[in-house]
Amino acid sequence: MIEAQNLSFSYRTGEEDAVHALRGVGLRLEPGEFVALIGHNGSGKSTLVRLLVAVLHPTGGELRVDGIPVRPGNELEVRRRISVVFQNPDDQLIMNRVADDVAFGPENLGLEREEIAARVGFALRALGLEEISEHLVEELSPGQKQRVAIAGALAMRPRFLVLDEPTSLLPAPVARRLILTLRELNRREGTGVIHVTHSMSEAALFDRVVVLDGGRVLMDGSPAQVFRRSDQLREAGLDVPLAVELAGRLRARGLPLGDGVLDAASLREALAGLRGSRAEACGP
Amino acid sequence: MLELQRNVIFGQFVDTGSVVHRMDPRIKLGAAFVLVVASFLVDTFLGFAILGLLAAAIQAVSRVPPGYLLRGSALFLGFLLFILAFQVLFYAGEVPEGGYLWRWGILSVSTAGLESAAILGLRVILLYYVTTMLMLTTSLVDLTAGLEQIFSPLQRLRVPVNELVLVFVIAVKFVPIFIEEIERLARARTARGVPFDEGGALTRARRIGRLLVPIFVGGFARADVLTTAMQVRCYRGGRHRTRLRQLAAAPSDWAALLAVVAWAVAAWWVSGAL
Amino acid sequence: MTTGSGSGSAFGLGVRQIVVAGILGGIAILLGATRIGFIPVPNLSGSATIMHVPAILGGALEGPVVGLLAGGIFGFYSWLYAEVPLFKDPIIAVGPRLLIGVVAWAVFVLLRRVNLDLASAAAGVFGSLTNTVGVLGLGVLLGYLPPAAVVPIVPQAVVEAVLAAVVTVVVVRGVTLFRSGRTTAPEVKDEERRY
Amino acid sequence: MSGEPLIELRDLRYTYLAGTPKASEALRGVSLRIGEGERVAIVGPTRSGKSTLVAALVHLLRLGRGQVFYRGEDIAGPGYDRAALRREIGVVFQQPETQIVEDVVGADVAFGPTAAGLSAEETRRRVRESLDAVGLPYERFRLRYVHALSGGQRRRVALAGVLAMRTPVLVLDEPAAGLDPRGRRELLGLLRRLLSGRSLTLIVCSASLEGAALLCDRAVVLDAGRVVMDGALREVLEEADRLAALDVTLPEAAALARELRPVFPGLPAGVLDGEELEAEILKRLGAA
Repeated sequence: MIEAQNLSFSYRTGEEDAVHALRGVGLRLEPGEFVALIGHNGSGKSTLVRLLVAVLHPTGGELRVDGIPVRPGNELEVRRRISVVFQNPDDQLIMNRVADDVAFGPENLGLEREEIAARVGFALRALGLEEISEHLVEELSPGQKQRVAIAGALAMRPRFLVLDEPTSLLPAPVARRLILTLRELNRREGTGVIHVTHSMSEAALFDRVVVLDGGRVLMDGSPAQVFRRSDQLREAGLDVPLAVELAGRLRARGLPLGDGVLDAASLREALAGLRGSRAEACGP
Repeated sequence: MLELQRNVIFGQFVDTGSVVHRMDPRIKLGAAFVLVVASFLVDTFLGFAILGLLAAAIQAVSRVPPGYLLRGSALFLGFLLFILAFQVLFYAGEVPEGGYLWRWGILSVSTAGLESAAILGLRVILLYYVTTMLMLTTSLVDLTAGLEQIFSPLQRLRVPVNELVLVFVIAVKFVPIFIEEIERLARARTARGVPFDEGGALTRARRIGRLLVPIFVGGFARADVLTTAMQVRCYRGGRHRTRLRQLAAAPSDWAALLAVVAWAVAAWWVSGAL
Repeated sequence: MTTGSGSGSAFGLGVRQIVVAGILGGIAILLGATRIGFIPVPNLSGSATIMHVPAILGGALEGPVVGLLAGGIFGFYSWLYAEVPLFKDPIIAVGPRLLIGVVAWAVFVLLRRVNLDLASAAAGVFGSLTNTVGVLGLGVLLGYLPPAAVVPIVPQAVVEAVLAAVVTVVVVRGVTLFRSGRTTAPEVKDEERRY
Repeated sequence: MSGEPLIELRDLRYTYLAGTPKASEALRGVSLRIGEGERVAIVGPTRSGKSTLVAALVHLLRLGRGQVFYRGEDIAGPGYDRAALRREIGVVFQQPETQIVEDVVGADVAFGPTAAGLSAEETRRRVRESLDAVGLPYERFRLRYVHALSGGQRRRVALAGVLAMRTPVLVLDEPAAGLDPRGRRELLGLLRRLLSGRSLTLIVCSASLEGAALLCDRAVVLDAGRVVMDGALREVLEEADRLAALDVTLPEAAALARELRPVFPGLPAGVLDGEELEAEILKRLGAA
């Protein structure tokens, strides 16, 4: 479990040009949650990620991971529980061969060889990388490299997997497949996922959406709850998925579409229902 | 044009799947070490002839086409001839009576000079052959794994073996990334009218310097991310690490190493005894 | 930006030192492998190298340990792939290269307070000379070169030192500017200013 | 297209690292004619040959086979003035950092005009005009250090540097990749405004049709070094399934239309925004 209470962080604390990246964030994430963290550049989401893995330490308030406070001295205990994947795999993959890189984290924990092998096997399978486990990282596509990075984080067997904009450099279809893989992993293994993104259509695929703006939590709820406040989202520099926007417009035209529209699939269902009922109404 | 990778000979490992390729990298490194030492100790033609036979045997077993080996060595051979010419002309050792074939001031050509230059040439060719064959038959990944495991006992003496190998691993990892980056840089700048490969030496040095600034600045930024990435993956130095990949030397590998040692000792012994 | 274990001082071997040395070593390999580190000059060998510049920069900007390691990578690479017979001897290939960054660090630290460009240029020159003097010295000592062979290589050494100085100054300026956090350049007073 | 095209590519072939074990065919016979004033999107997945095509266009590589003609002249021909060509075709590359050659914003924008031999006065005028045009007000930004800018701002500096050359042809390689929604919206809005008043010939290369759809009216789709589709933007969008199979990111409206087709067979995917899609859906619901 992750608990943040009145969590604050500033760069260059106490100096004149201090930057207040987080200003009192309250957040509670239960084990196994599947969460999207969104916000435009500068909203504080990358700072939050760095706090979560104890690369930075709070300058105010409190952050606990499974009850362990994030502060100097506790880094290792925190990082055993939360693994992070950064935006550009080129800057975080270390070893030159896929399996070796996935093994890098477990090796640092000083685990037995059999245990490392089991974890690496598990992570490679979960991300569909078994076939290329002996390939060189440099020969892979950007999407594959990102999967290797995620497998490396997963092999740590963390409670939470934090993904810091892993999809921003990938084409939308590739990004979507990656998120579906994560969803599957979350369902099967119960690994909590915190996915940082600025794509709303990606956020729609998650159970819970946390919107950061100006270092504060602007919204926190299900995608449906969040997307309903489209004007506020736009103010925060974010987009509403077109499916949601379109449902709103159709609703404004008097079509009874309901609140459940989050993405293309749910819009399609709603419209199919509508069409069916109309066909009945006009039927023989 | 601007295909910088074209020139890259780094890590060009030709996988013929031969016995030599499949050999444990530690054994290959050990054998290479033995041959490097032998090249220093042996100083007769007969000794080098014996080592040459061994090289020929390795060549045959490895199935690396000799043409491939020779193709990259033109420049090396040119430099070698240059150095050997100097060795002969400036030979400063003892020259027996009547040993001079030609003499002019401090320059001379003597049989003793020719002989010593030839031995030096053979020695350097052997060294060249050993490293080149090592690189042609061993992937960089295997090479680094081998290096780490050979030296891992030193870790107990507080020599940071794992760390040193990791420096090399990171260097190797970034080479293709940087090549791609610098190709892009060179292209974009050429399109703006700043080709890096024109002009006099100083202009070029300045332009290459400016071309390298983003590589260095970007490199330091990448270093920050990678440092963080390693820390969040719980890296705390080599002492705490266990390893997944284990190298296994087959009995035949050991036999091969033993054969190389025996052969090298024989070459040395023949050299010394005669 | 990073905190916690392993940041280390300039003399320690922390995670950051490992990574930076690796990256600088990678740049040295890049310069050699793509041959852009060989600048054509009209002399015997036809080109002067700047492959040792990353080691110089490692020493100047990150301390002696990073300089030493980056030089070590350069040396190891040049032993494996060298086309110059001298470097096929691992002692010559690696030994002097370890010192390039250390010398550059000492010179740079000594002169930094006087003037940054001067310090960079001097680090470039002395780092470069460490390389050539070390390599040629060992070459003579170990019997690969007769002492007289050093003479035609002197102009090469001078050219390489000058080029290393030029590249070091340009890169140190760029990196220092980047790290300074300054956002705005001073106004240009020149009448001919184009912006 | 009438008369002679402005740019003509004839059977372009290029193998990257030809003759080495890493050889890969980047272009396998691309022919294309682009008329003056056309706005063409060249889309395709990663490694489909887009970047190679851009490089070929301004002669940054030597083609294995095929020719590039600009205003009827072969740009690889002997004596062809390639420096002049690069003053005609301005390229904004994918990562703007790669093409910024000076530390200071103003100096970088002035670089091209200075190199082209323009007077200090004219150069200054162009720097002012281009910086203002890309939404980086001249007075505030001319002395800023490039490294201290955000990614989006740097992209604008790169664009200003090209605009200052007043090239009749503008090539944008992945103009919006990596920007957040706000940055992307701003940049695309800016490009639309820039284009509205001019008779520029525009070529946009991207793995995504999302931004390109706002700027272009013709789309050329590349796959594995070949042209697999070429036509009016809307017609190409109609083949949404084929595009999706190539991992090309569709404009959001087109992607949504594609998903809604099971409910409304024949729903056009060639829609560019939500309003059009809404109208189409209403039309169909009305009919039902």
